[in-house]
Amino acid sequence: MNGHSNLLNLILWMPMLGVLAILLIPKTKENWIRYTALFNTIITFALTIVLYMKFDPTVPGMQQYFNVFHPWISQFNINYSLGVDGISLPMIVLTSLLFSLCILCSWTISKSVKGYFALFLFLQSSVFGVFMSLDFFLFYVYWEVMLIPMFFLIGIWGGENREYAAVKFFLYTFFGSVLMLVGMVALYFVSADNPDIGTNTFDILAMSGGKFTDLSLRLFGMDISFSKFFFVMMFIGFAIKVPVFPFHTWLPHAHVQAPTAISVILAGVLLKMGTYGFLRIAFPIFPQASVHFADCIAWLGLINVVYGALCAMAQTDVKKLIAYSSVSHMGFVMLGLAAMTVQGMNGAVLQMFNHGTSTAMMFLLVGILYERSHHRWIVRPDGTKGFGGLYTQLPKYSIVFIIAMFASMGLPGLSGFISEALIFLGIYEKYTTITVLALFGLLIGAAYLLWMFKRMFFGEVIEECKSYTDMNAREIFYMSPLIVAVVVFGIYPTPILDVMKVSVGNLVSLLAKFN
Amino acid sequence: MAINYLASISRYVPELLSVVIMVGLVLIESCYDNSERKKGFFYAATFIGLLFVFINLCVSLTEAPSAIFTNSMVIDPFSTLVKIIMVLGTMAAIYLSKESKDIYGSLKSEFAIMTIGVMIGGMILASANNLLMVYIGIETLSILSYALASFKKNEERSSEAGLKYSLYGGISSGVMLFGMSHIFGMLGSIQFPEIMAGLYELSTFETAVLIPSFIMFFAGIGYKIACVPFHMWAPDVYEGSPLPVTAFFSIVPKVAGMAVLLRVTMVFFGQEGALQVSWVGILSVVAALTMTVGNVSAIGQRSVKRMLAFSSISHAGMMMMGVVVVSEIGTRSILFYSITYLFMTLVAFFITSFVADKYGNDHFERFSGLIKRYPMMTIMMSIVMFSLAGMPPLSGFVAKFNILSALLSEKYYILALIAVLNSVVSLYYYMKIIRLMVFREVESMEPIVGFGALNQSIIMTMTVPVVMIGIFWSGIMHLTEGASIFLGK
Amino acid sequence: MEYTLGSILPILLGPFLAFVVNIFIVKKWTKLGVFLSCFGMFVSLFYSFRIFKDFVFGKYSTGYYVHKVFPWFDLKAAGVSNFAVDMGIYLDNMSAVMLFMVAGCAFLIHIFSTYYMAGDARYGRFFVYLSLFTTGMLGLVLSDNLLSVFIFWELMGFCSYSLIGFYYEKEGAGNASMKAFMTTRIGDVFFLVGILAIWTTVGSVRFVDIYAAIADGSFNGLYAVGLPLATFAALSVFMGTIGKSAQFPLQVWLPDAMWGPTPCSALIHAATMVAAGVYLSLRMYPLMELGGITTFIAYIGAITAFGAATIALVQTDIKAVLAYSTISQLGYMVLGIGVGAYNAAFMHLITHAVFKACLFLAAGSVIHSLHDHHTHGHVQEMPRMGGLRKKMPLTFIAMLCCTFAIAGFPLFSGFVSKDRILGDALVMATQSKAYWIPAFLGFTAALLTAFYMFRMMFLTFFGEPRDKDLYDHTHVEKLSWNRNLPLLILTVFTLGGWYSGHFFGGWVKIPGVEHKEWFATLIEKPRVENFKAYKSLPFGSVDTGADRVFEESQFNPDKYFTEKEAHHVHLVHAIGAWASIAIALAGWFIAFMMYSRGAWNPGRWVNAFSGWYRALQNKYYFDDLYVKGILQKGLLPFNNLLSRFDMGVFDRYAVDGWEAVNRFFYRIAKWVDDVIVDSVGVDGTGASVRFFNVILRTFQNGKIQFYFIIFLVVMVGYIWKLV
Amino acid sequence: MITLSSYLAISFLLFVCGIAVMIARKNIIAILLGVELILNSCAINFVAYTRFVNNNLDGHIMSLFIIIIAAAEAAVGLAIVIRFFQIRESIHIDDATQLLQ
Repeated sequence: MNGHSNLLNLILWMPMLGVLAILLIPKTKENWIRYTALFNTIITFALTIVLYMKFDPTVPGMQQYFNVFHPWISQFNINYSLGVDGISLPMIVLTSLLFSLCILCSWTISKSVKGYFALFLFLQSSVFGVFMSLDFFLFYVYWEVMLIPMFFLIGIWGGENREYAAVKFFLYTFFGSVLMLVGMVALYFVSADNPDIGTNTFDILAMSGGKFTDLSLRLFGMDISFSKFFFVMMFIGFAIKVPVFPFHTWLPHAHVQAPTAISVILAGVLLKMGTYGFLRIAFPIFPQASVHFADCIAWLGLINVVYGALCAMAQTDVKKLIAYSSVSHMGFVMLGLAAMTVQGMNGAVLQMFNHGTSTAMMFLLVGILYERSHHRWIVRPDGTKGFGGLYTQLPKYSIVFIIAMFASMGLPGLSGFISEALIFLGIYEKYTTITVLALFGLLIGAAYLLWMFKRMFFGEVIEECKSYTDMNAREIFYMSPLIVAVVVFGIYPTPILDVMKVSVGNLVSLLAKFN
Repeated sequence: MAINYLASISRYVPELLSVVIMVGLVLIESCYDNSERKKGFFYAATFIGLLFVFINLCVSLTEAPSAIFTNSMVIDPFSTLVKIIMVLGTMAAIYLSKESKDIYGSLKSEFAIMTIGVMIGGMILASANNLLMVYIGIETLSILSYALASFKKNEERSSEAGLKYSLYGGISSGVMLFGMSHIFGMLGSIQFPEIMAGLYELSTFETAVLIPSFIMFFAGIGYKIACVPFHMWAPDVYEGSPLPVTAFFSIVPKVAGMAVLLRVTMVFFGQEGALQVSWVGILSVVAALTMTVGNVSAIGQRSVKRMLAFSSISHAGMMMMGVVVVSEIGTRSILFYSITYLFMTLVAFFITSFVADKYGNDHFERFSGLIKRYPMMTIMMSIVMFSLAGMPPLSGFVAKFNILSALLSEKYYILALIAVLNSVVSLYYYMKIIRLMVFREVESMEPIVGFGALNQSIIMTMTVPVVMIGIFWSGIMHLTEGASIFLGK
Repeated sequence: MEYTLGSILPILLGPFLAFVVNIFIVKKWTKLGVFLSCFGMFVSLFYSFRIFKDFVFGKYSTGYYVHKVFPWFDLKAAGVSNFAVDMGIYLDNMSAVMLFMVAGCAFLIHIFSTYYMAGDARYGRFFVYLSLFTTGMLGLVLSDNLLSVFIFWELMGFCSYSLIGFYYEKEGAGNASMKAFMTTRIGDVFFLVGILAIWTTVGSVRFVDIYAAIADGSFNGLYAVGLPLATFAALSVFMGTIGKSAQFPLQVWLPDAMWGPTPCSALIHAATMVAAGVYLSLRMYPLMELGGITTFIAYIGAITAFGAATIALVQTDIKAVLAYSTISQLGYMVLGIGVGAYNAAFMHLITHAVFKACLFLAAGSVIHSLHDHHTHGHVQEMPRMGGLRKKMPLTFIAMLCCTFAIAGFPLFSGFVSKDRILGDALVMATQSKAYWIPAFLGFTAALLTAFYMFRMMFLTFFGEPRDKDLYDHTHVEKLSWNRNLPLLILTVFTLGGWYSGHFFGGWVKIPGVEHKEWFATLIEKPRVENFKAYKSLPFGSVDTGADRVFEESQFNPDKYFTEKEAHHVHLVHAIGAWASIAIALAGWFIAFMMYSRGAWNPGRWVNAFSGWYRALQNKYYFDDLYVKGILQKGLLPFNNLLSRFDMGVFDRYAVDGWEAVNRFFYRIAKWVDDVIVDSVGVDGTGASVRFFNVILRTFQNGKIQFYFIIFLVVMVGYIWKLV
Repeated sequence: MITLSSYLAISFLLFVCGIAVMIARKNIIAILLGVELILNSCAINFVAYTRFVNNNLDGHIMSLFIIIIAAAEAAVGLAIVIRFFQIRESIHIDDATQLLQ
């Protein structure tokens, strides 16, 4: 089972090594800690690039070459099993990229630096774990472990109302994941009954392929389809992470309260874990139920798109606005997933990546602004302007902001467009009405962003903005990879599409069997 | 015959040793006057003695099961493991009492003696193989507990706790005994194996008549575990008792009760039939209720001790889920749960106790900003709280996972859902304390006396299993798998 | 001519590379950057001209086209999908002409901008946007499929956003740019729907494929959202045109677009952006026809043409007049599409682009000269001008020629194209009653056009200066190459002969010049059946032009008609032509009487029609409706409500609610207890605690005997249940 | 003829009496007495069953132990009551309501 390469192991544990190193550095040597963290994430990023280079895009499914497999708990047939395929690879690269940038962006953190960076790297490792696990149990462990650093990162380094946000985030996600836990254990026990599997297992790949289609379970004297019941369980678990309406209300709180880097990670990476869960677990294991519930997913996706956009429009807090825009954008991913066509699915995965970069830019930019202004009001509660004339005051910043903004609203030539177009193309035939309505979500998406931009950037410079300084070298430095990504992948998405299309195609053909 | 008894005694060393320790401690207590020297000697004797018991139990863990004293007791790996847990719990509780200010200085030695007594009761319960032994065990456990509950003898609340405990104990042991007497009457024996054999020969009518008796029997055990609705005494007693006592109560009697419940269930209801259906039906309702009531009540608490007490009720409910499945896998999961629960609860109570000693109360606010003063302790407490809530990769999660897998292996989907949703609820109040410790500003920077280097290292040592069992639990699984219940045949 | 990568792509790459390089250098080396931009544009113009030459002077065939494809990205997975997205270049007569026009206008506007923007603080940045803008338009024209049309289309939207908001210190610029982007985006969204509808039906969005699919009848029998699919798709695509080409009811953004610098207005109003919408409709004409929405299109066009012309009557800002005239002229083009005057509509697009570019540049020239010493701003208000023809004669001449052109005076380009549209509208009206209204509106708008354009001329250049101070400070026009050359060149092209082939309407022959109706010959409706088996080749392979034989086309205006019909059509066209001439003169005459002679007092008219006047001044209240009515009264309150619901209700009750539910059960438990036993010894610490304790007591009331009761009740309950 | 059912009836009566005492009486000592009544009813049961149904010693041993343990329990119980009385100066059960939710 083991492949020839230990690369995944290395990537997964490299941040943990960083955690250890940071723990060993004395508290007072703050710069040492920062540089260690930075160095560590850069190495990790380099490793993921190596992974990308060595990746063979023609292989559908997991790449045997990279597989890592060690028995862990023999009694439950739980294994430490890692693998990578075309769906997880973009996510892994995105994760390592964003984390290294976020280290730079957190350079100014001054409250218990040691704890911050240690938790941050810990978070990175657990996120990698989620994207690499091939064992459901391992997946679940990482999925949950990730909450702990997140809880502290929001709760300690967050804004005024951080405690509430942290608790809410934690409880919400925990609620979803315990439902997933039930599904996971139930699957374990029915897996032995399946002749294709033959033994109790947590192996995601072994369970994939619609092997539980005919099972049913009795609840309150009713026969319910096993796969549908547990698909719903897992759906809730993943949907909370995405977040899908009506499970989205933790997100605005968490985003507003979290420090910049954490918002970036939250929106850029953690939300993707939800949709990744659909692609890796819910869809392959319960393809028939997925097809059955595709309509619901599509409608929920639509609600996400429109509802998120409408809510975003009403916000007077920039960060909250962007948080809601994430809700809206993840709705597109859900739409793409619901399409279950090649275009839609590829579009969804691409959108996961692209939203990762563009929304990260937005949050980073808001963070940069916040460092100068210490508030985020577009319009203060008393009706006065929070910002004005930033275009004049911060020219470089404004340019970057424009790029991020237009990438986020899906301007052709920037990254969001291709993925959204693919999603729409994928979903149009099956759900014409939904597509048309979702396109209006796109329209509203442009409206709230432009409106925000107009209110903050145009016009005369208001008095309090006159002291703001433009982006410094460090800030430009960490924005530039994202700018490049947004532009390059907007014009030429092939580097990402190439690695994922075969894997996605694999999944689509599986789903097509049940359609 | 004599040889038989001798053989029996050779398997009975831990209990006997415990009795010897207990008696010896009484002697030490009475022979020496109150001096530091006595204190040192006393505790040395206690810990060394209990360590011997522990080692002895560990050694005998692998031995083949056997019934001793004319079948009145069984020594099987299951009971041995339960005893190990109880011994560890007792040792920790005694250590806590030694450090705690909640126990009057003059009574500290008595605490040790009594807890060892309770432990002996628990040991008897764990290996009880007939109704008499169950009764004796429960009473040994209870009567000493009454005294323990009213340990703060100058305080009204404490003595009220003891009073309530004893009265409630009285009625429930009476009811249990009444049930036992009818079981005995119908089946003609008090030996478990014979009862088991007799049960399968009963007619449907006779079975129906027996059911009330079993329910009465269950009431007695349920009272010991403090499962809903026989838990009414527990909050009052937990609150009124001194903190080390509460810590002790939430481990040893619970584990012992769970052991006997498990044994009774496995012995009497191991075979499918009308009896099993009704028994399991009751158990599942009780388990679900216990968990839910425990959790919901814990949310509203101001005092950490009370919160932990309520949470121990909900954990008991969780463990009962493992009984519901009536299978090896259930036994295994309960044992696993008990082991992890032991460490988690101990750490939590230790830290709470030291904080409470400092301030005179253990309200949540006392934990505010603990991370500024004692980062290590805060980390330990956080780990334990997350573990209690069932966050991976900590042992609490694995324990819950085991229970869950036991439930789902028998396809109890609804129970499983109730169980996991309860752990969400529990997360809320466990998180509350973490929130206070980590996110809030510190109240005062005064040092907490209890957190000396030794105590800190002990707490850390006890936290190590909480983490390690969560990650490398194959070994513990192996241990619990081996510790199956010997049905006495 | 060989069509290779090297001969086509420089058109696009010229401005694009200039844009890319300029991003980095223009701030430091402004002059170099500006030069690069202009040079890039020149390269583009050069290559465009080569193609133009090949198509118009070389092949001279209606059927000639070049189609090149190269892969962009694909989602190919073995056995699952064969989906690939290709980009391509499609050149036919229309795109060749369009390319030349766009590149030419843009180049001249670039040159003019070096004059107009020279002193501006963001001189360099302006050229960055300009380059990108031109790239967008050129890319759109080169596109072979709807997707890339959409991409460049949106790119232009972005550029227009940036250019309109160029003076970002001004609050109004922010509003205008946002308005422009959002309004056009409404159309874009529909356009995207149309693209999706076509893509999923045809399996491709290449023009050639769509034509082939129409010929094959792939759209027949399909429905979407209750409409026939062709109608649905055509309507959606046309909505894109409505947005981009500022047609009713999305015309509101265009007048505000003058917030940008004047050269950019010239670019938006003439060569790019608004032209793109009409161009798209022309490209998709077969679909519009199939969808049966031509009548609808005609109405939209006519309403726009008429409505905008009426608004232009009352504008006092010189650029606003021009802006509304643009909308009005675009209405003509759309009307042309609607009445089937394909050729004329496209010709009007070209002629309009030229004279409108010229008009805007001239207006820019005027505005730039008029410097207000009090406000330190440029003056755009016509009431403050007057008599300027002496100060800036060259500008005056240029503007006059353009006014003749737009008013439809004979010999000028506007007459040629507009007259044909109106003529065809009249023909349609004689055939179907439904077209009477568009035709009538079209002719009325022509009258209005002549009137308001001459009004503008009279107010600006004739009479006595009304703001003496301003006038005196205005310099006499000095000749400068980058100011006057572009104007001059554009003015030359306002002559109708360039387009009709006859400089004097066919009555006067210039010896040695071959008179060819090249425009009417070469541009014709795409004949879809020709595309049933089309051939497109990837770049790098040998050009297919060689092995295809294209016959040189001959001018035959009657090829669609029978002899009898042709007679009728000629008659109607003649009537239309004379009517337009008469109307143009009438318009001039009224304006002359009102504003030059002062014989008729416009104020009286204003008083007589004061209600209308107010409506016109408020642009028929469209802005009010959209901004106040829909946005401020509708959408934003709804959003606020939703947001409040989300955080206030939804979050509080549905999510935080679980805690409340817990407490609720907790309290029920307490309440039940209170019913069973009454409360004794309440240990309340405060009034509220006491209150709640009295009301909500627990089972856990501390009374041991109550516990016993519970114990027994439960047990008896169990027994009763099981036995 | 005294049959098994007579014993059972008596013991059940005792049991019910014990319960009733425990629930109804407010005197703590009386409640402790109620416990004794219940225990004694059980002892009677055991003895009766041994006598009439099973001819082994199990029941006798049980009842002996019951007696012993009842004594121990009573002793501890009384000690606690005394303690309570010393503090509270009352043996009324309703005075023991300090501890409640």
